[in-house]
Amino acid sequence: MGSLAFDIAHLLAGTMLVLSFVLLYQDRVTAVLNVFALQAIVLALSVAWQSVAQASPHLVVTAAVALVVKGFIVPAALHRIVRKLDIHREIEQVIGGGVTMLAGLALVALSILLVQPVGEVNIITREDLAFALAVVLLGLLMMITRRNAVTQIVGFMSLENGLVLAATGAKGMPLVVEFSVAFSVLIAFIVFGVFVFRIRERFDTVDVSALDSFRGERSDRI
Amino acid sequence: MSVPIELLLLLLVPAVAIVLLALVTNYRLGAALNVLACALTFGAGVGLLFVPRMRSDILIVDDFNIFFVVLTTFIGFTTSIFSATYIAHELETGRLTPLFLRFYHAMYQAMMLAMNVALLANNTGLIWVGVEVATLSTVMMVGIYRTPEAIEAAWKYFILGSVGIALAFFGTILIYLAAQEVLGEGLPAMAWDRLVQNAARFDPRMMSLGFVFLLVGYGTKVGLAPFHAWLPDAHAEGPTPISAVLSGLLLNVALYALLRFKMVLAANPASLNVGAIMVVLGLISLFFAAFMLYRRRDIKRLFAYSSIEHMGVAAFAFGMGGPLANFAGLLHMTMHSLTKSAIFFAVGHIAQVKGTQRIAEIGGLSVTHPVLAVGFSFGVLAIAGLPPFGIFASEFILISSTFARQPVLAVLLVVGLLVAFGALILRLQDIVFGDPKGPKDPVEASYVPLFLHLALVLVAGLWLPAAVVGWFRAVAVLLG
Amino acid sequence: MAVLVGLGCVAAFFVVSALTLVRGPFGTTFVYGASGAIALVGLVVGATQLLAGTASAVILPLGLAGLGGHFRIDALSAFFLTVIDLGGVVTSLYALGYGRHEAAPMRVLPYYPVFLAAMNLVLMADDAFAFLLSWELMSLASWAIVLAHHRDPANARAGYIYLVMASFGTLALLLAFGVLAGQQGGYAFDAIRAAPPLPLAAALAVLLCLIGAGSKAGLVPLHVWLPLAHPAAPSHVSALLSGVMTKVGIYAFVRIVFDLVGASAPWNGLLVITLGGITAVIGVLYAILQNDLKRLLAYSTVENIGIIFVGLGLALAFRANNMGWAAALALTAALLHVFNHAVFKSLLFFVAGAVLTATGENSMERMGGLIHRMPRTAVACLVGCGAISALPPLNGFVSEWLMFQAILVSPQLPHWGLKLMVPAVGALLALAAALAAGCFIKAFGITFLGRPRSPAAREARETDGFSLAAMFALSALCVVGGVLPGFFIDLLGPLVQALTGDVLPRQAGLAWMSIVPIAESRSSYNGLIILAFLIFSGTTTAIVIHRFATRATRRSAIWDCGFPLAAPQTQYSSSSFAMPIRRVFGGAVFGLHEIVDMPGPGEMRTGSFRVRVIDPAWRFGYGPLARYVGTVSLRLNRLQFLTIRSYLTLVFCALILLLLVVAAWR
Amino acid sequence: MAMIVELGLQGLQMLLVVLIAPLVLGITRKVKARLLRRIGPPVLQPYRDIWKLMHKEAVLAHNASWIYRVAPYFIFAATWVAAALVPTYATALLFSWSADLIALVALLGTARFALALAGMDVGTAFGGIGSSREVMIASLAEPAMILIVFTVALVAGTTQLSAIATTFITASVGLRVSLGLALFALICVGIAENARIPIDNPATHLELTMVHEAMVLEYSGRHLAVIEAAAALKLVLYFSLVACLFVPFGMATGEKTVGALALGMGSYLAKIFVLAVLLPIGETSVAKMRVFRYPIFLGGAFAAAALAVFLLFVSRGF
Repeated sequence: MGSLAFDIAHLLAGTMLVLSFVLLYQDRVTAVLNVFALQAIVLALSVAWQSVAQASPHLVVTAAVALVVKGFIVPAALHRIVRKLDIHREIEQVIGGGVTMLAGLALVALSILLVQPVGEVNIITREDLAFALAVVLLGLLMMITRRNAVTQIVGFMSLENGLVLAATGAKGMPLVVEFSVAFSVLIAFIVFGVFVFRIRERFDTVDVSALDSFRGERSDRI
Repeated sequence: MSVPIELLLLLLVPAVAIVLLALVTNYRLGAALNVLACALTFGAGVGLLFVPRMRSDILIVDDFNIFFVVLTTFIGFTTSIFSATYIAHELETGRLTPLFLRFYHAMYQAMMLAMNVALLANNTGLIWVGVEVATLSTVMMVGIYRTPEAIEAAWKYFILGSVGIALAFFGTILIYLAAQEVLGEGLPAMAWDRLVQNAARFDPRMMSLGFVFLLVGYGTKVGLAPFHAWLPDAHAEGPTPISAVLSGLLLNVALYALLRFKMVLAANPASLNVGAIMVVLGLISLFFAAFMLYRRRDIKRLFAYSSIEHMGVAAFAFGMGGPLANFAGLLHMTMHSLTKSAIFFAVGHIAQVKGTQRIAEIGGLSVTHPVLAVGFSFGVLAIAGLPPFGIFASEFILISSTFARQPVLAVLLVVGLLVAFGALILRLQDIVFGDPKGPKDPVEASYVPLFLHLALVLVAGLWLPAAVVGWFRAVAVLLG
Repeated sequence: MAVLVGLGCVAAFFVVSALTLVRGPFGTTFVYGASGAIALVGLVVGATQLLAGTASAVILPLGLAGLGGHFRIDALSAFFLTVIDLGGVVTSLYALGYGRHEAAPMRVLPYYPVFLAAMNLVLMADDAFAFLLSWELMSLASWAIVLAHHRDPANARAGYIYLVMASFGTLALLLAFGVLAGQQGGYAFDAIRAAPPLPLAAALAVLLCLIGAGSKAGLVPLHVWLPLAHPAAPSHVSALLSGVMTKVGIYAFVRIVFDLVGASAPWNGLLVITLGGITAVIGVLYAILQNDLKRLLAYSTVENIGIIFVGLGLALAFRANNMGWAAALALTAALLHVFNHAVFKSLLFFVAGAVLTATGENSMERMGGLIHRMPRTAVACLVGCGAISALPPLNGFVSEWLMFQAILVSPQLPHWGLKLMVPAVGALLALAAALAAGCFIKAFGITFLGRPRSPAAREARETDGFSLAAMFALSALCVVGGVLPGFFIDLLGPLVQALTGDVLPRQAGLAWMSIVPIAESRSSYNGLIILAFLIFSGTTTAIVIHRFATRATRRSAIWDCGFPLAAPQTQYSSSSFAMPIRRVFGGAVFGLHEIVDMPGPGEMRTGSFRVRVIDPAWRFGYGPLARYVGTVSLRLNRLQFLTIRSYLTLVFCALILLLLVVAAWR
Repeated sequence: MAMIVELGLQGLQMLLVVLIAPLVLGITRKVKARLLRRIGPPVLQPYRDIWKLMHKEAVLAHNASWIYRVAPYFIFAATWVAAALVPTYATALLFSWSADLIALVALLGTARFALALAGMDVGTAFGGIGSSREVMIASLAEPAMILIVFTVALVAGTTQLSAIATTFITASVGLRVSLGLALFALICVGIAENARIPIDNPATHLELTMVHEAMVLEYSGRHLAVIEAAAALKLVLYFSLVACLFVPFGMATGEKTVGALALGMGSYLAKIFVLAVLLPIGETSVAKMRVFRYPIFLGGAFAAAALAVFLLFVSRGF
């Protein structure tokens, strides 16, 4: 595989990582959604490129799924939810943006540190892997630093973008397509859940009344 | 090569049952069909014992999974019997509607199918699919009562489960990458037996990195602390049959997946010593659950925590490694799933006759329902590790063999077990003895599954069939 | 052969227990009758094996995978089988009468045979798994019976503490076996014997065994469950618990420390002796304070266990210093006391049960004058009290005397710690003996003598024939054991020989059937002649006076220095009897609080006097422990109430931690 | 024939102790009276008292049980047997080996057991006081006694009284610290056990600190006579114990020739007389203690005996 292929794959993966940081940085719901859509599109591109590079046409399906579902449908749906449940636009963060950024950088460093010494694995996959790992960790970080349901979903989805990136990066991995589909189903479930159960601030309050009524024996702790 | 008919049945029967049960409107017929399907699956599982071991790149039957297949299908079967009577009562009390019952039964079969797939898969990806589907189907059933608590529990389960799934998937990719370098692209690089055979040549770093993700991912399903959060609420809020299969089966299947990967790592001496990590996680789970037991007020949540405790013990055993400890771990998994499901059967009866799950409102069971009290007490005593029940045997081997190797760890284990013991007996006495509280109306659900399980646990505590011992020994060696 | 019969007995017990579930004919009479018969068979098996002195073993295809169930009866098991099945026989006999008073028989009947079976099985077990399994089964069955009267919260608490302590002990024993079995897991006892442990391992095993067996036997400070659980059970089971099950604990100690571990360091003996002495004194001091008859007996069990452990510790020390003959003496003393205590403690619990059913009262404060209402029971009780107070010529004195003889040879021990500790323990034993006498003067005097302190006591009725038969059988044993101790000592010969490699001189041949543990010139005792002397001189005095002086007797009112008070409350009560002892030892041993509320002159309210005594083991040991568990669980309990995000944070942190581990590992 | 003689000698000792017991009591009383500048009753008064009591009818409370009636004889018998087993004028009598020093202590314990029960039988406050205090005193005195036994037994290498006496006469035991301590302890214990001042006052009734008299308060007639006799016997027993253990000289140890026996008899009576004179002197020079100071008194005895034993355990030289 030529160095051009390598460069392009690298570039795309890098772009995704940068976009993860942008996601982490954003503090307005709509902006977050748009950035995510962008990341999904980049993912689709990278997957498509992998399908070319690895000469494995079935990856095109994955790319298409990523593009359609995560690039357009889900962001649109989330936009709708934001409007319907009139979630206030500001996202309150658990820890300050600066700290989050630093943590994110630390995570990237960690993931490179982890993947770098990995030996015989060919160079593309290794680079991709580092980026993918970073994206995954950043997604998780986003999930736990945001109090807002929608942004948490976005966090999960960007995490899952990282997975798909890694999966497609892994040469000739079977069932990748199925996996991507399965994940899309999962995401659909989550979005559906948010919408049906009218979850506003946090995942774990279905309804404000639920808070004091229950939450695992709170009512009768000693 | 030909796939034996039993194997196909194991997968086809539930698959067909899903569709049928989704269509059947009459709930009695549905329950009956559910039992029938489970019976057929169980039969197929037993039949599998008599076919020669086989493998393909997708499916495999070996000493390890064949036993768990039988166990899983068996408990699935008994639970379906229990569920049939239990659900009828739920319908009378109006907590469920026939429509939801159709959904419930379909999901039940979906879960069985998923677990069978996970157990029989000879493919790291397929097992992942199995566990994920099993999780999703149980999520559906946990939330089936649609009370705020139930939905919250289901939601918590769902989110944490999804994150777990994602991480496990990343781990799977990493293992594949490690294997692909040696075994080339495609299915072989994901097949258990090939992985184990060639693990020595894999890149140890990649494997270790992958295992960490798998540990967190599948560990969430196993319910190891600190990944346990979903488990207590899911057990407490779902229908009791689901609590039984969650504790009895799903945790086992997740641990089974983890063990498969541990085998691969064990085959490569250069890789990270995951045993230590598992020991630490096991001890954390044990102590955490043991102390949490004291403050429980909800009877089902109580035993959910006890499941965390026992999964911790099992993880500890496999972490210790060595033929004795691994043997103990396998025995412990088996005994725990049998005992715990039995306990949940009893708890289901109790909750139905007393109309509550709050321990404070249950008392003097031995006065109002002597038989039920006996069954329940035996279950709790067994889970607390008292002889002559099976868990005593496994803990006996584990503790004594550990003490000879790592005295400090053994002492820690003993302390944890003792703390948990104290809590369990305390609650047991609250429930079974003292002045009777609550209604006295008789139990209409059937006691058969409860006492069947208890009998099995009792026999296993006194005598194990040579075949089972043989399988366990073989697997224990593989687990390193 | 013998072991097969023994196992058959065990199986039969289980059958009986199963039959109780079939209602109808298989009621109280059947269960106790059958159990008694089976126990009799077991008794015969034990006795014959003891006389034969041979071992008989079998391996059943049961038990732990790949291990099999090893069972064996050697001299040691045979002796304890004799003790335990003797207890089983008389208890069943007693229960034939007493059991009828049980309100809810189905809470006792199914478990009673299982309890007996488990105890027999422990003695026959010859591998670690079978041993611990039957050991814990024993605890379990007795726990069920302790909770027979479960509606009383105190009993529930007793049962809870009992089971937790029992499990604690089992785990300690499990660890002991772990260290003995080694990494390959040779759990069969002969495998353990074959591979003697290293000194450190041996010491560890002895320590763990002391904890495990001691917690079952009631060694201070592991005794806390005993005075709670033993009285909680129905009286015949209390007799089994106190008189017999504690002996199983002793058996475990002897079996593991003397038989399996083999040679051990002298300081092990020192430790055991010290604990034993402390146990003896603490036990009897608390016994004398009790007002509840059965609790008094339970505490006195603690005392006797202490005495036995002193003997065992001496034997250990002697054996460690190659003084076989002295070890034999000490071990004989200990084992003889095991037998004697089993006899008179069961007897006394029978009496307590009879009194309990006759008056319906637990507290001695509401008894009195029962010697007029239940004369036969009183006689049996008097014999029992005399025996347990180590009065010649009864059996209790013989073992105590042997114990002192063993202490008197201990100056020859080279070990300095022992040199200093043994005489101190000797003094403690003497103190315990004197206090025990006082304790049972109180028990008998307050219960049977004086004037009735409650209407119930005034209306009490003599107990039934079965109970009396059991009591008198045991009383007879007390006398015979005291008058002809030589035979019992000879019976112990083979077993002592096996464990210490030496044996006492044969007693049966001696003139006048006296006993001579070491040498005629050194010490000897003859209960027979003492008894003869007592009878002779007593009767002569009586005859002489009645013959040559007057025999005139007049009944009249109590004199009491001229101003008798009619109210029976003016008698000395149980607590007032104990007052001097309480004062003398109070501050030191008991956390004693005497709360006196005396109304001032002209006040109309009633005065009150309350005594609160807290066992130091509770104050410093178990109480703080329980509180600690409580606080920790409360702290941790917060984790039940977090939000999903926090849980995710937990997962995230764990993941990062593990990744860092991987990063650091390479 | 030899057997007859042996039996005769044993019987002689039994009779001897019984017969001299009241006399010893009389002597102590007389001496004490003289020390208090009183004439005092004649020395033989105790015989008369016992004789008189024996011929009075016994008055029993209505609720007195058989224990109340049997106890006196039992107490007397136990004390008598114990006294008969202490070598007085000769060692190695026929039954001397049937009980050693420890058994002796236990026999006295048996007697005390019966006495305490008798005190509680009728159910009066005084009886209760007496019994509970007796128990308290015994619980302190008996350990001390056992330790004294240890001391002498360790020195002599045996617990047989005859053997001990023989060793102390023949072997060169010499003066030993431990034996001195033991003697002191034995005297203290003896005083406590025999209810003498400063522990108890045998001469009074209705004193709230009384112990022994409180227990026997209800007794009358022949029962009282037997109990008094037993008390006197006990005093003699302790005298002979001191004599046998610490001044065994003159005892007929070897061949029992008439001369040896006569010498033994004479020396024994002399020793007893001396002790009987010494006791009241000691008594009159101290004052009665309060009940709850007994532990200090007996604790002193216990400490002395314990010290003796420790010394011996450390080295036989002491």
